[in-house]
Amino acid sequence: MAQPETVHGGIGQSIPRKEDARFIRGKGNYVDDVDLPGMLFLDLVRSPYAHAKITALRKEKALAVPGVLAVITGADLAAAKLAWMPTLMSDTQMVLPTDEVMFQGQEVAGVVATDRYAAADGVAAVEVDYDPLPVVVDPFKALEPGAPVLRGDKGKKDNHIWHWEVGDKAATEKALKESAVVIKERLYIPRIHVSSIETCGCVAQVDAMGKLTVWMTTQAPHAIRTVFALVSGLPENQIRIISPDIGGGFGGKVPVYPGYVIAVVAALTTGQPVKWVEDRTGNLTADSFARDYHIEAEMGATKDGKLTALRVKTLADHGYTDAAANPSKFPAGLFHIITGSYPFATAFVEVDAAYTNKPPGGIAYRCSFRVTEAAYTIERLVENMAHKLKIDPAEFRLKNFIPPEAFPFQSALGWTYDSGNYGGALKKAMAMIGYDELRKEQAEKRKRGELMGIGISSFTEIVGAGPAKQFDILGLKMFDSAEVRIHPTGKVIARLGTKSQGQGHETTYAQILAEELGISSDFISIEEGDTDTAPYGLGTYASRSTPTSGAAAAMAARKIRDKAAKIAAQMLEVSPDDIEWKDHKFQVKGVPDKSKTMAEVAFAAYTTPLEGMEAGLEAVDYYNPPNLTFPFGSYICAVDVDKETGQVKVRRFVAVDDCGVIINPTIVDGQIQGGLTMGFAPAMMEEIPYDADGNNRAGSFLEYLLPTAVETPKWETGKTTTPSPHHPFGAKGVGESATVGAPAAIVNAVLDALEPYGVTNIDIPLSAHKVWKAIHSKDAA
Amino acid sequence: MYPPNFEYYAPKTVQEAIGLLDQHQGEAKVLAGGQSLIGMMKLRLAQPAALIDINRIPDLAYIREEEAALVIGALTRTAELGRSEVVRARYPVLSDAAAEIADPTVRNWGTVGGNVSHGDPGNDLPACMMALGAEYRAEGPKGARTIPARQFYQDSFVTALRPNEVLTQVRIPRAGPGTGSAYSKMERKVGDFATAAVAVQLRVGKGGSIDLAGIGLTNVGPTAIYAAAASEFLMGKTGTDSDLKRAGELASDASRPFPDNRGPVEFKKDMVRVWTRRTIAHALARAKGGK
Amino acid sequence: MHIEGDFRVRATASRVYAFFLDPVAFTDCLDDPHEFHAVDADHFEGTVTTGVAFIRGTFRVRGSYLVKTPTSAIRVRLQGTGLGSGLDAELDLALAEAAGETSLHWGGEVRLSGPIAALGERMVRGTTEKKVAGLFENARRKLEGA
Amino acid sequence: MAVDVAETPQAPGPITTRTIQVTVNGVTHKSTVQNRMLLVSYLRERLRLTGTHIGCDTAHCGACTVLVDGIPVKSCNLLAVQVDGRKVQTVEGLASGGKLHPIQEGFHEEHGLQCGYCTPGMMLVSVALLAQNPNPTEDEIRRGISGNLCRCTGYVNIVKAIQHTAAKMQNPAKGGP
Repeated sequence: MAQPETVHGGIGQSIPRKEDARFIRGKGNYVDDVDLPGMLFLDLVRSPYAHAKITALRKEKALAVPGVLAVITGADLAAAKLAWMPTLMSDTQMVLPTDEVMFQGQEVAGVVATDRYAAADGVAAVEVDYDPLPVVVDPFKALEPGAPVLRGDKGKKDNHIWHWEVGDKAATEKALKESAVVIKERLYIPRIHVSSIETCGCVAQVDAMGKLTVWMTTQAPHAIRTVFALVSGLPENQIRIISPDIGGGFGGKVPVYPGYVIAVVAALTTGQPVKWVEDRTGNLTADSFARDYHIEAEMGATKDGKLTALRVKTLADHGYTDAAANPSKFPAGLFHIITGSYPFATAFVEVDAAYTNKPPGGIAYRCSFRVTEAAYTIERLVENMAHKLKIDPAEFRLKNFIPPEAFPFQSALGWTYDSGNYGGALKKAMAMIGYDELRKEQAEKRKRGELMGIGISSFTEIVGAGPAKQFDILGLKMFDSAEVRIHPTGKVIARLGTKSQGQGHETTYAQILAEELGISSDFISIEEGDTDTAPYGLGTYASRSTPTSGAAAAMAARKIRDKAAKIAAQMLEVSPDDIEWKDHKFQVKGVPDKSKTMAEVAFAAYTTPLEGMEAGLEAVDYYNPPNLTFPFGSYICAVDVDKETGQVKVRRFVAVDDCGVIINPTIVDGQIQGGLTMGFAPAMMEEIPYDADGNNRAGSFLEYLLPTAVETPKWETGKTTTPSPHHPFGAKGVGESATVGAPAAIVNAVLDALEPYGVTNIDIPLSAHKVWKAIHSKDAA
Repeated sequence: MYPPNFEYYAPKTVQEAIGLLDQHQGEAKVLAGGQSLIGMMKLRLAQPAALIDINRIPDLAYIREEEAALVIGALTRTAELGRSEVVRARYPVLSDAAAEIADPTVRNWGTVGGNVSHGDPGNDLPACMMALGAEYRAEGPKGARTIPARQFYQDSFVTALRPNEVLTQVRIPRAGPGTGSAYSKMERKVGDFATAAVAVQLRVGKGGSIDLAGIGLTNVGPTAIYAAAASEFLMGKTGTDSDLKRAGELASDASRPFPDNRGPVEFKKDMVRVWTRRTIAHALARAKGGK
Repeated sequence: MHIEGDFRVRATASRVYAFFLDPVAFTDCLDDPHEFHAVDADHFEGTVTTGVAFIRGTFRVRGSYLVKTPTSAIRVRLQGTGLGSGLDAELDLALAEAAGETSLHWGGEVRLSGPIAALGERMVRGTTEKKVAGLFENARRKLEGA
Repeated sequence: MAVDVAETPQAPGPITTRTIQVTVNGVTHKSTVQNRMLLVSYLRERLRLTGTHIGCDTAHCGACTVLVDGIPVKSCNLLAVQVDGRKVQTVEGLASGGKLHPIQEGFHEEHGLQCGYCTPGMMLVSVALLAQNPNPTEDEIRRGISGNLCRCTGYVNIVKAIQHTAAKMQNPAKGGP
């Protein structure tokens, strides 16, 4: 063939997803669909109090409920040294309490019964006496002298967990002093919850050989297996974690929750399989939260509008234990990406963490380790600085961006950005939305006293954790893996260490392998999530699948190609040096019609004697990325604000993303549209507030406000492509960019609309009553 | 979340239902759509000993305009109310509200009778019925009686309906020429209870002045509220901007909101003011033949 | 949520004081079905089946007298659990006798937690106030009746 | 380890039951169920039709949506006894004779799903929407599916999938594969 041959389902093609076939038929296999003979059901007694001593716990009435088999308490677990477990940040967390509850909704006891209804009856029949204790809700008050000390069990004398800092404190202070203009903002990024539509759950089974199998809603099955082995003392070969279809993860299915452990204990004690599926209230009141950062940021600039320095002081509310899902060396995650898209000469960031009577967590909410907190802060302050200097915010950014020729770029806080063209993305977004016309319209509306605003966010992400040198979780290095096997007829099975929760791995990984192996993606099966079959990996979160396992898949395919080239050489009776991989097949250099396809080579690999080579055609790769990847984008949002009611309407939202080389454009668009919606939600609607008594005020979807199709803006998306220089095929990862970048654009737009009132900040979510208050307090003044 | 055990009855007649209620002496609940009740039972906040499912009773689902009144059967689904042509044409306050109750799927099963008798101040139809001057037909062991909507709501979940009575029909005085009505609901998202919501019906007489006015408020107090002073104020007015402004202030004075995630008291009172003014304007436009 | 009120009763302060220090006597003034008994001089416990309209359940309640200033002041703490929720109250009773009458001011904080708190104050305030007022009204009748 | 375990579970004594007859996806079932059994439990656990999902327990997310006599309802907020004598359709009943329903093709072709958990409810509510309004505007579609939450897609491709299906159902030739 003359022109280069494209392989069906290769990189860059928008093929429909392979996994859809089962989902559209209602044949997905989620944890709650697992049904085993003799299976029992676990339900949990939860604490109504945020902080209380348990003075009595009586099981009798519950054990008398028809169908109830067992009631498991903290005392029972303590006897087996299982009342406490380690968190991912090496803090300690209760599985079940022995004497004190630390937050409302905490698991207090487990009831095991023959069906869910009986289990619920049993939960209602467990009698617990509490003596309420003083509640610590505000992290600032938590650190004041005389505040009740929550973790005396750890020998602590106060509620301070850790202090972490990075950057040049003295140089930053000096630079700020010398800056012509300095602005300062206090930003609170409230507690939110990922609320995947599928809650968490598991089915635990111990077989006759004493092997424990747990079907679990987890994004990181291999790491979970190791943690279970370390906590329970069971040999790791006797533990099998299966992560079946997952109904959304977004970071919430990374941690180990008490319910999982109690279910395993229940299976061990009853000798029967036990299913635990939490209800939504349990999910919202006890599972890992995200954000909850109280940020104070200062930014300096010259009077002609060049950014000089950034200083950030943050207090993190971690609840009663630090159960954040961060790499061990980074207690505040990758928060120090906070210098964003700008070449600050110097910067300094410090974070302190505090205990409060709230559930533990600190997971990502569709973002890579505290990157949203960072991107929100820098893009909010850059916007405020532009307004302060009376320079158009777009012009201000274009003037300050790290220029394309500066990559690889060393940031003031120590990151090496791989590649970028920030001006290109912003200019494209401005063209798409008609930036200049919008500004004209806004000017006219202002004359008429109408409130319209335009906001920008030009964020830089940091994903793909990560280089093993810096990145580990509980000591487990954050490489990831792929094992690729070509069958004699040229069909492929590949297993990877990650786990899809809707991202479409069964399709995109097949596309990577199709491109690398010259085999149609229709004939490539992808498997993940079974620790007995898949190679070890750290799992899917932090947009790391494509940068790590995706890279591993390509590398494994290339290892296979190296061997296949030798086989092809034998088949074509030429020297391996005369073979080249071209147009997805092995060709004799300069003789295109003398060639072998991968399928022909595969057949030979199993059917003909190979000189100096083993039979078969497979390879494994454990990919340790040389650096992280740095996706970026520019978003522009236009809003109208109802002056009287404070209601905000997002009229338009243009998102231009650059995630490097794209594997499947349709899937990437889907990831961005979903990510934008999870950026809009916390900006406008979602929050888990606590009252002074520590009551969770958003314990159901009546109060925890997930946007419907009606509230969700009509997203407009665009792309630029700047490949990653160090990734095997130039990809960067895209799952979270939009969630990271969107909130600042929306808030900036609303504050732009409120400029006549001189408002410089409203903390998210921008509920009508907060916007109303901002307008009216200024009206009154 | 799973409900506790209960007895279940599916009577075929209203009389049978009343007998069952009477015999359970306040421990039974009528099950119509159950879109609020079943949720509370799953939370185990409501634990009735028995449910009396009235869905098997024929002829309780209808919307008829009679000579003097629009009559709506208790089992009419709120989605049906939203689709009704006669309602849209002459009682649009109900179509407006029906489009805002919970979400489209819940409306397919939730009923008009359930919405008006549940007693949650967040239900949308009570304020409408107050604005329209509706009456509820309550049937009990001693026969039937009618209760004006404006006197039906006593406290959160506490109504004038006796434990052994079934609410079988809503009766709304027929809207004559020159009548216009509207409902505005400020909500945080689809499916939410109102931050504040206002129902208005008024009639513009021959002389061009208002000779009938009713204003009801949703979720700004322990019950739905009839804004009497604001309604009376409008009588005889032509509906100038200042009339509307004043009526808004009077309605706001009548509200007794509690603070919650939707906002503080002063905000909610101000929203009653704003939305009353806007909703009267909308109703007025409709009265004058606008859309 | 804060609740308070006043009432006057034709009885001496010492009688009123004694009455409210008898847990069985004053809990008998509850209109809702209940059973209470004294544990010791300062503590009592029992159950009451109560709620708002059809949102009803049986609460296990433990009570303790925190302040007992003869004939002038009582502070009682009530801790209840039911419907998967917590219902805690600390009530202050201030007594003053004048002309054979005793005026009593009662007030305190009622703290809700769990599912009932989630329902919101709007749902429970009215009924709570009615029930507490009812309790004191019944107490007045008993004190004057005898 | 030591945990109090009741000898053998007592048979459900005081729990009251009722016998119902329900036609699910064309098959009539006669079942004795607890009065309190939710329709979603009946479908998932008794009939093992696990395509209907539970998401929120409070009738907000719509993952449990099924059609009762052709009308979308939230099966986690309905008792099984309430559908006695009625017809229920679940996602498993959409395809007929191995042939996918156009809504299933639409969701697949327009990438209207990601994790797939909300998808059965979304498709069923869409089928009912298109039956009432064969050619809905984007805003009518968005309002029509507003009883169903999706956390993955941002709804853009769900709306496209429904528009795609509407076109295909009105003109199978044009919309067809």
